[in-house]
Amino acid sequence: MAVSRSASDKIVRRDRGPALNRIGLPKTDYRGRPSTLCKGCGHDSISQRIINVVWAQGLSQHNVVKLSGIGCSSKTPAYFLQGSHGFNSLHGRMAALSTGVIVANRNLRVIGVSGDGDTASIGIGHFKHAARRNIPMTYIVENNGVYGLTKGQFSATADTDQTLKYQGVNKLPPLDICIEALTANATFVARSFAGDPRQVESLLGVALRHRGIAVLDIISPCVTFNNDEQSTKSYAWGRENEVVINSIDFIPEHEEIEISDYTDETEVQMHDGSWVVLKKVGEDHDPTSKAAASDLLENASTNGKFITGLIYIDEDRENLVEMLALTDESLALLPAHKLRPPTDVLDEINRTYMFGS
Amino acid sequence: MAVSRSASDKIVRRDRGPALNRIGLPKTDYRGRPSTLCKGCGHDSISQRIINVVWAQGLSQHNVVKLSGIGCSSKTPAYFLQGSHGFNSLHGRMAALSTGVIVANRNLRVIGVSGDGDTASIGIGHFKHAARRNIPMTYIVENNGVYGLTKGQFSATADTDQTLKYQGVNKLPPLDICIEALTANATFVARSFAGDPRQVESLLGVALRHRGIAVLDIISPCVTFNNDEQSTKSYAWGRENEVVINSIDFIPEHEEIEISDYTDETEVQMHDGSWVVLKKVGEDHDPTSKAAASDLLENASTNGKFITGLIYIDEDRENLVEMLALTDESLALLPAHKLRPPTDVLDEINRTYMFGS
Amino acid sequence: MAQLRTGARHVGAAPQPIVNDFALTVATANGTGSQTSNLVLLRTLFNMGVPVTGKNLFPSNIQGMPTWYTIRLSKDGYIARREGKEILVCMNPATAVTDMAEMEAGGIVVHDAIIRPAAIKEGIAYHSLPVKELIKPFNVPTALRTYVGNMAYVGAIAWLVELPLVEIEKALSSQLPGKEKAVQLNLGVIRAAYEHCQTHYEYTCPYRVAAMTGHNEGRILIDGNMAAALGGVFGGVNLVSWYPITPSSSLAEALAATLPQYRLDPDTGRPTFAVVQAEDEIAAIGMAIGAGWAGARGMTATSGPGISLMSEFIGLAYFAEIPVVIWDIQRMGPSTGLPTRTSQGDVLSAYTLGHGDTHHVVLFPGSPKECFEFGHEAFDLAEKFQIPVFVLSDLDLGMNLWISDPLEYPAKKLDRGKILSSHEVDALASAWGRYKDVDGDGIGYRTVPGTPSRWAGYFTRGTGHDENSRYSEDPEIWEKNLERIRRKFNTARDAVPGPVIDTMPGARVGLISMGSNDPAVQEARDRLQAEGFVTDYLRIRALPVNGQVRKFIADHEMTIVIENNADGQLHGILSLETDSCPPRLVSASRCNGLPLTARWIASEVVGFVSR
Amino acid sequence: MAQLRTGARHVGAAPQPIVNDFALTVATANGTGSQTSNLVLLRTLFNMGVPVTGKNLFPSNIQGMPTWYTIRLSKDGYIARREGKEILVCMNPATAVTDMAEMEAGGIVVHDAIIRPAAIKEGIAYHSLPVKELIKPFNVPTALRTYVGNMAYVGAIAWLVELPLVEIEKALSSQLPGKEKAVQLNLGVIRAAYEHCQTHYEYTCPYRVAAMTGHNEGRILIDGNMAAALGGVFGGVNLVSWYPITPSSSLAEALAATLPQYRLDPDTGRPTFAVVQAEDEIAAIGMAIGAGWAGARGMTATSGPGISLMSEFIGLAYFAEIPVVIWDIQRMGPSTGLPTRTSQGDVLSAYTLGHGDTHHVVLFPGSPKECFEFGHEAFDLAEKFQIPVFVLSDLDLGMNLWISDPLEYPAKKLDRGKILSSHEVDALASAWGRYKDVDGDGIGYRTVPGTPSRWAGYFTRGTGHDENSRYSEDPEIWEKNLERIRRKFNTARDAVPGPVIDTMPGARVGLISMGSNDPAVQEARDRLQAEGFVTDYLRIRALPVNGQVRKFIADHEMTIVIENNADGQLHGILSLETDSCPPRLVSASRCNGLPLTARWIASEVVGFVSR
Ligand SMILES: Cc1ncc(C[n+]2csc(CCOP(=O)(O)OP(=O)(O)O)c2C)c(N)n1
Ligand SMILES: Cc1ncc(C[n+]2csc(CCOP(=O)(O)OP(=O)(O)O)c2C)c(N)n1
Ligand code: SF4
Ligand code: SF4
Ligand SMILES: [Mg+2]
Ligand SMILES: [Mg+2]
Repeated sequence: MAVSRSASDKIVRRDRGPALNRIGLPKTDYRGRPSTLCKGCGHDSISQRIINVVWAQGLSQHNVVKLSGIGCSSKTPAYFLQGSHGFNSLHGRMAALSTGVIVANRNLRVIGVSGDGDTASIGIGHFKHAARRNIPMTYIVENNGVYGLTKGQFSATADTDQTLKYQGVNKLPPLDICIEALTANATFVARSFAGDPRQVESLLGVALRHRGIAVLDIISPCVTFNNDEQSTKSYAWGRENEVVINSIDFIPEHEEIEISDYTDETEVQMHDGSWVVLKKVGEDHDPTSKAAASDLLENASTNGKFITGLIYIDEDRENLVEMLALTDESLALLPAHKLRPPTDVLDEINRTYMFGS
Repeated sequence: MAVSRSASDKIVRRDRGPALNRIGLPKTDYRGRPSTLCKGCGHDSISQRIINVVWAQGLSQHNVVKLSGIGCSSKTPAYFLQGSHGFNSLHGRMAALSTGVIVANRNLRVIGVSGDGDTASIGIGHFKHAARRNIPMTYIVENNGVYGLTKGQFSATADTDQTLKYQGVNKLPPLDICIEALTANATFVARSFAGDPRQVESLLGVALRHRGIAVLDIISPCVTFNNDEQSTKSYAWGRENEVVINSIDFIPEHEEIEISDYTDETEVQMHDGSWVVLKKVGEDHDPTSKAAASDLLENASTNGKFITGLIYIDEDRENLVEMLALTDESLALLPAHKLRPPTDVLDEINRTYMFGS
Repeated sequence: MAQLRTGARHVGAAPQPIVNDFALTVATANGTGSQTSNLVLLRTLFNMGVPVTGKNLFPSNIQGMPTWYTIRLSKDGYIARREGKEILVCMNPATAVTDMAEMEAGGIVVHDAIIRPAAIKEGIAYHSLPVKELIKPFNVPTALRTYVGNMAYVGAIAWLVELPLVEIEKALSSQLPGKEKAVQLNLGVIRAAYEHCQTHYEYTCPYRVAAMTGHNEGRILIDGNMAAALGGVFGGVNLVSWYPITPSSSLAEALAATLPQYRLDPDTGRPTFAVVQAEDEIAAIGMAIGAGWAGARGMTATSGPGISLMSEFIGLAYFAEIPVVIWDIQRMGPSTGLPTRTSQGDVLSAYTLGHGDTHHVVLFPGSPKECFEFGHEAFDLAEKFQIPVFVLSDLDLGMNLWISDPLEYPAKKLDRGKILSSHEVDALASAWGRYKDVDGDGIGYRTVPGTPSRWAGYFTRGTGHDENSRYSEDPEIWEKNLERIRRKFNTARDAVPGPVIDTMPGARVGLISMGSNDPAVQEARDRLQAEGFVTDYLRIRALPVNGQVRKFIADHEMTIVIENNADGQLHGILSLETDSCPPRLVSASRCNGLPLTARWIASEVVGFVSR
Repeated sequence: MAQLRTGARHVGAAPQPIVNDFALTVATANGTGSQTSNLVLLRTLFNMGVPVTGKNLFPSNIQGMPTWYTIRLSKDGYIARREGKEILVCMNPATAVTDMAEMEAGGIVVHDAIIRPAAIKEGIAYHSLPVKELIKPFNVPTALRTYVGNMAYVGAIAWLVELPLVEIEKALSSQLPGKEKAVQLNLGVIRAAYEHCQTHYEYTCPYRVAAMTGHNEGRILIDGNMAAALGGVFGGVNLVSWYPITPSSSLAEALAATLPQYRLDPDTGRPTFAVVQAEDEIAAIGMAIGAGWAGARGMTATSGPGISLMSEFIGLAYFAEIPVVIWDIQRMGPSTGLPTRTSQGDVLSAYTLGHGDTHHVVLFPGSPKECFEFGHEAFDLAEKFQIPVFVLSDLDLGMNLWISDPLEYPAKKLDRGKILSSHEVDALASAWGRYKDVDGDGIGYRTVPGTPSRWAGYFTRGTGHDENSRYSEDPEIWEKNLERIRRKFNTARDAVPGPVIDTMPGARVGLISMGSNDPAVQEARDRLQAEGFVTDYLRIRALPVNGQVRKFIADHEMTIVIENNADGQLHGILSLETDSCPPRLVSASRCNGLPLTARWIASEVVGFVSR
């Protein structure tokens, strides 16, 4: 497991009993309620990845919130991190909701789960503007190319000329979640595949430490409505065609590791001081260059290539909370005297509008 | 005037009286009601361009419809083509409305006018999906980087770190209308400047003949709220910085002109058989290559370059009406017998659900 | 149904054996294909002439959650939902305990052998069905096992209530058209189960099915959404722009399936329609309104959340006077609520949707036949009055199969409303004004884009405008315009489908209801009558109402408005429209996700009267 | 104002000279800076102690369209709008003809010399003002000419009605703080105009202004939107997420301007608030709700079209029980309507916003003082009841300057509602359920994200849920939950701002109204009383209403609900809430974009009574 390889996680294995994480909790504590999704649904495997990573990083669940829109994908926050606050909100509106949550409490780690319909169809506007604002959150799109919960209509990420049982042929070109994120200036753009748990976990591991918005476009097959092997959203096609562009090594801040600059590696220092080492796999790509990221994605989409990995990362751009220069203390937890100015202030105000002033 | 240079327009100048177009009408017929916009507003000059081009092409106003959202820009359809049907609809919804109009009557020429707030803020979702559907229309964004009608708030295309009188500083990166159109697979993407009437008219001339959606991002200064010379949406900045990438020559179908392939030219055959000859000005760019268009725009936005001209054109992709294979006859004008199947059809249907069947 | 309702008896009061008068509930998990088995049973009964109704209680997920399908047989022709069940088919271990606990003495339980009844109840017969063993011989591929296994209970029921296997085979074939192999496989399992029962159970079931006549002949079995879609097909719909949402998706998908069958241009074979799946509900209604403005027939289908999102655009269509048809297949609100449960909770929203002063025409189909009828009539009304027209159906009527009178071919020709031809507008020239009330009915004359006349063009806007549709902030012009729109609305009162009134001699209490409540109200009135309490009944088929409703209320000592929502929304609207208030006009409303039942309605009525 | 209202006289009935009792209208084009001149006049009068009111009738564009500013002086303290005007300042050639035609005998017209009166009317004094010549000596840059030119009419008015120039200078300085040069330039023009009049007009104007006491002392002159913004500042708002729309933008912009002045963290100097301009209204309300869910105070400000777009999200907040405050500065609907005209047309929408069965708490501030008061109280109510709270103001109250009692420092401490600390929730452990009605008031206890307890987390949803917020499709659970929410709503009836009742001995007719209508209703009652007709008055300050309203209606032979919309929306709501209908409870509603006047109200009342 990519993340567990990094020492930060301090997984303690005792002779007897389950492994405990940094804060002494077993993984079972991080589970959610039983899933009601179809057996084999890609979304369930992503839920498991989230459980693993949050447990491995030793985060306290009460510092994490789970937000989602509406859809099978958006149901999943009920199925992981039972100890965290969660909100299964409205179709396409998760990004807007998240913005408010983050402003209210900057000290929460926000994990947003959405679907391709939720994000690319009804929610595309909020998605693009959340990226512009660089709101500090992990934005996961569980992308299966269909509307699962409403029984298999085409979504905006469905393949051109694809045929679905009750839907006929889709003649429209797909929207590419990663390209949309990038053109809106998202500061972390990655693509992965529910069938590649190792990569999903390593990307999640970095995303959770990212300064701004981390967009993960995870191809997550819908076994009930869109798992035909011709579909680019199927397990079969994914396994056949996945091209991994880089692998991730994570080095926590407090470790004394000196980074020697290999040609086949890129190091990125995260906002919290830790380091991410990206080992090139397959083709040459610099994930810190927006131009390179844009070319890579354009090229992949025109040639129907299924590239996965960390496509773009920028740790330098301010996130929304920083732009607003909010108090370190969460606004939601401020004491009353910081919320209401004293009497004399109002007297002064009245005076400026008062007769004779 | 770019367009009038092309012979198709058959402008007849008689010894006395005003010039008449192909269908024998003077330009004054194509005017609208008096503008209520601020003197010097870029939008008014664009209205004049539309009047000139539609008149010069000799289009009948009753075959043209004018659609818009809400904003100063969206008011302009009242100020041109008084003979055409117009609809000043809802903020951000012009694209959705247009889709319905086009399906209802495929034989109309649809001119849509929107603003940067109307398109890039509240309307971005419909805009992207209209581009995906390649709806046959001319989609003009009168881009001034502010909300004019609500008195000067920042829009989603405002410059990063720009300061406005009552609004303070904008810390967010802008959305680029052309990039957004391109990533959504629009088939005609151009940028221009209200201060460059000649170019606006030549681009409009081609856009009106385009097969699918023609997106024109026209920088149109708001003299009241955003015309400070530091603003990339001001007249001064535009005049200073405009970099024209190509000039357009239009050759109507019925003319016997043999096209010799100069290296500094690109010829594109339009769906109606006519030809567009793009002469390179400034740097080398192939507007028929999506990759090239994407690079050009990415590069321009990162380097703050104000490039104008026809950035991308694709005459091959089917438009929505073609995808739907609609009757040539406008659906809105079909006779009753084509709208209601005969009695026996219903009898047959009843039989299939009937007791004993 | 009138001829059948005479001599209605109450369930339970019947002598042994009980023929064609009991209810059967099948408990399974969704996504297991049990729907096929259930529909085979329903169809078999329908084709045997038995008045029957099937209600599917399904969860808001795709696979594995509890689902109940209740089939009610009523020789007296009552097709409303009914509480309780005499026979339980128990295939879902997850709910077995509670399902069985609900059974009352005299009941029969058929359960999968893998389920062991938690507690054996007095007076209930339990039949264990070894589904696994039964299908073994057919060596079915694993994927299909549960699906095929569900056929076992069909066989068991067939044996218990004496369904002829030939009828079942017929139903099976019509359920799986052209799939002979599947039919035979399923039939094999049904037979196996049937024979298993014969050999293992010695027991005679009091509940029997016998072929009967007098009710189903000439009737059809169809769901409201399919009927509504066909209404659109025959209503000349040109654009269906929609966004998926339960329980309305099947309406749009039925249009997508049937339009290509019946609405290709006879001359060119090309579509005279378009079905566009929009990016959201705002786009869906926007497209439909664009089509309506341009002179075509545009519609959308949605449910509660979509209605909320469409508010602004509906307000525009109201004020700019653009025809459009909106189907709201109501589900349980507020908010996302219960997507797979029925309700009539959008009545007030639909009637007054949009900010500012607005009111809309709303139709309430009460049967599949009316879904079809209103499906085409809605377009005539929308174009005649240049307005948005809502059709409020619900999950129960829309997604369940109902026995209905056959669909009736429209009596009237299409009414395209006041549209001026190029000659007409040329003749009027500058005298024409889009919003002039020439005829005193509040309805102006419009032109559609493309009309070849230099006078035809006008500028539509959602802002204040004068008779010529020019922008105006003048107070008098604003007031005059709103008065005309109100006049138009009043004209509509007598043009929309009028109420259906059914009286009983000497009734002093009136009942008012709408939509899918009709069968339950009818049944309740029979029950009450049997107890010597007569009622009159007015079924609202549209808003706004006309004088008949006011008179009906005036003519009764007390009128009770019965509806399936929490706030008594229709009651509120009628109070204001007819200036009536309690105790003259009272509200009996309930909303728990289930269709109303005759028993509840009757008890409410008795409650009010005995107060 | 009570002490002043005694002895009210009707305009016109006054003896010469008419002191502090006339109206003045300035007709200009917008974008010409005339607002400064108008406010200088208003401020001068206010500071002279004259009860005064200014109504700006501006167009929905930025530059060049007709604008009228009416200033009413009323020594008796009436600050409602009034029909007619005694003095007209005519600076806009485009509207000069109609503007002048409206003048009645005894009127005075001051017009720019470039405008030649079309028809000289009997009994009207015309004064031509050579603006161009007057400003020549000051050689003003072209860009500023019209702006500065507008100061000329200030000078002319000063001369006509005898305004001391010192007072004008004071007003000018407070209008242009720190811009001494501009002040002097403008003052120069004013003087020039004043002297021009002295030398060229020999005429004594019957209308005079005299400094007075007894009314303005201790009062403030402020617009409702600024007062509302300050209410937010003192209400502890944490997030203002908004989308620009007239007439609400100035509220959000006032928050953006004042929060940094008064709400920086005393310890760190960093903001304890955020103002975020969203991409649209759906995002605006979504952000505010996100903040509310996370335990902060979130609000948005919008107008009609925004309310429509927020429907779905408001329904979620209602059903998931999340605090949020929505200011609706009402403008004329339906649809885009008249963005710069006032109305009270969103009452019904706000009260029942969202599909399904919903009802919301709605507050109606009647003065700037109440805008401030409700501005902070709305947050307490929202958090106490865990609901969306609407505050319905309108363009007239929000954007015009009103004389108001000073803003009162909140008497109560912030009420954050039932939020469990980590210790409290630890103590309860699994016994805690988010939607349990422990106290019988229908309000559950919530935890906010970040609460350090393993028991604090819960899962919020807009779908059906049980007491522990777990998904449930169970009919009983659904009904129980809705009953609790209704119980909560009923608890709110006596917690929201109660009605203000003002009685007159022997009154048998009651008047009910709300919001910005208050001054007009008060004045109308005085007029009626002067004619010997006494009325009682109940001003609704919030929905839902409590027993007092029911009693008020019961206690009067007839109660008339007065409101500024077309449908009588408040009347409809009150009818249902109090089971009252005509003729006991009748509706007097009007909506033409202008604030209601005493004259219209009085005539309506007389009309009803004499029927
Ligand atoms: C406003 C609104 N419109 C429509 C729906 C119905 N709906 C529920 S889920 C869904 C689409 C889900 O697709 P996606 O986001 O891709 O999630 P998936 O189920 O595929 O994981 C839709 C349209 C809704 N709940 N709300
Ligand atoms: C739903 C809705 N929200 C807000 C408004 C208010 N509004 C009118 S125009 C406008 C912005 C216009 O900006 P833009 O589209 O850039 O046009 P411009 O005036 O700059 O030409 C806004 C927010 C509205 N009319 N409708
Ligand atoms: S329908 Fe598709 S997306 Fe939904 S749970 Fe089943 S497999 Fe997953
Ligand atoms: S405000 Fe700006 S955009 Fe609007 S009309 Fe004036 S100059 Fe044009
Ligand atoms: Mg999906
Ligand atoms: Mg703009």
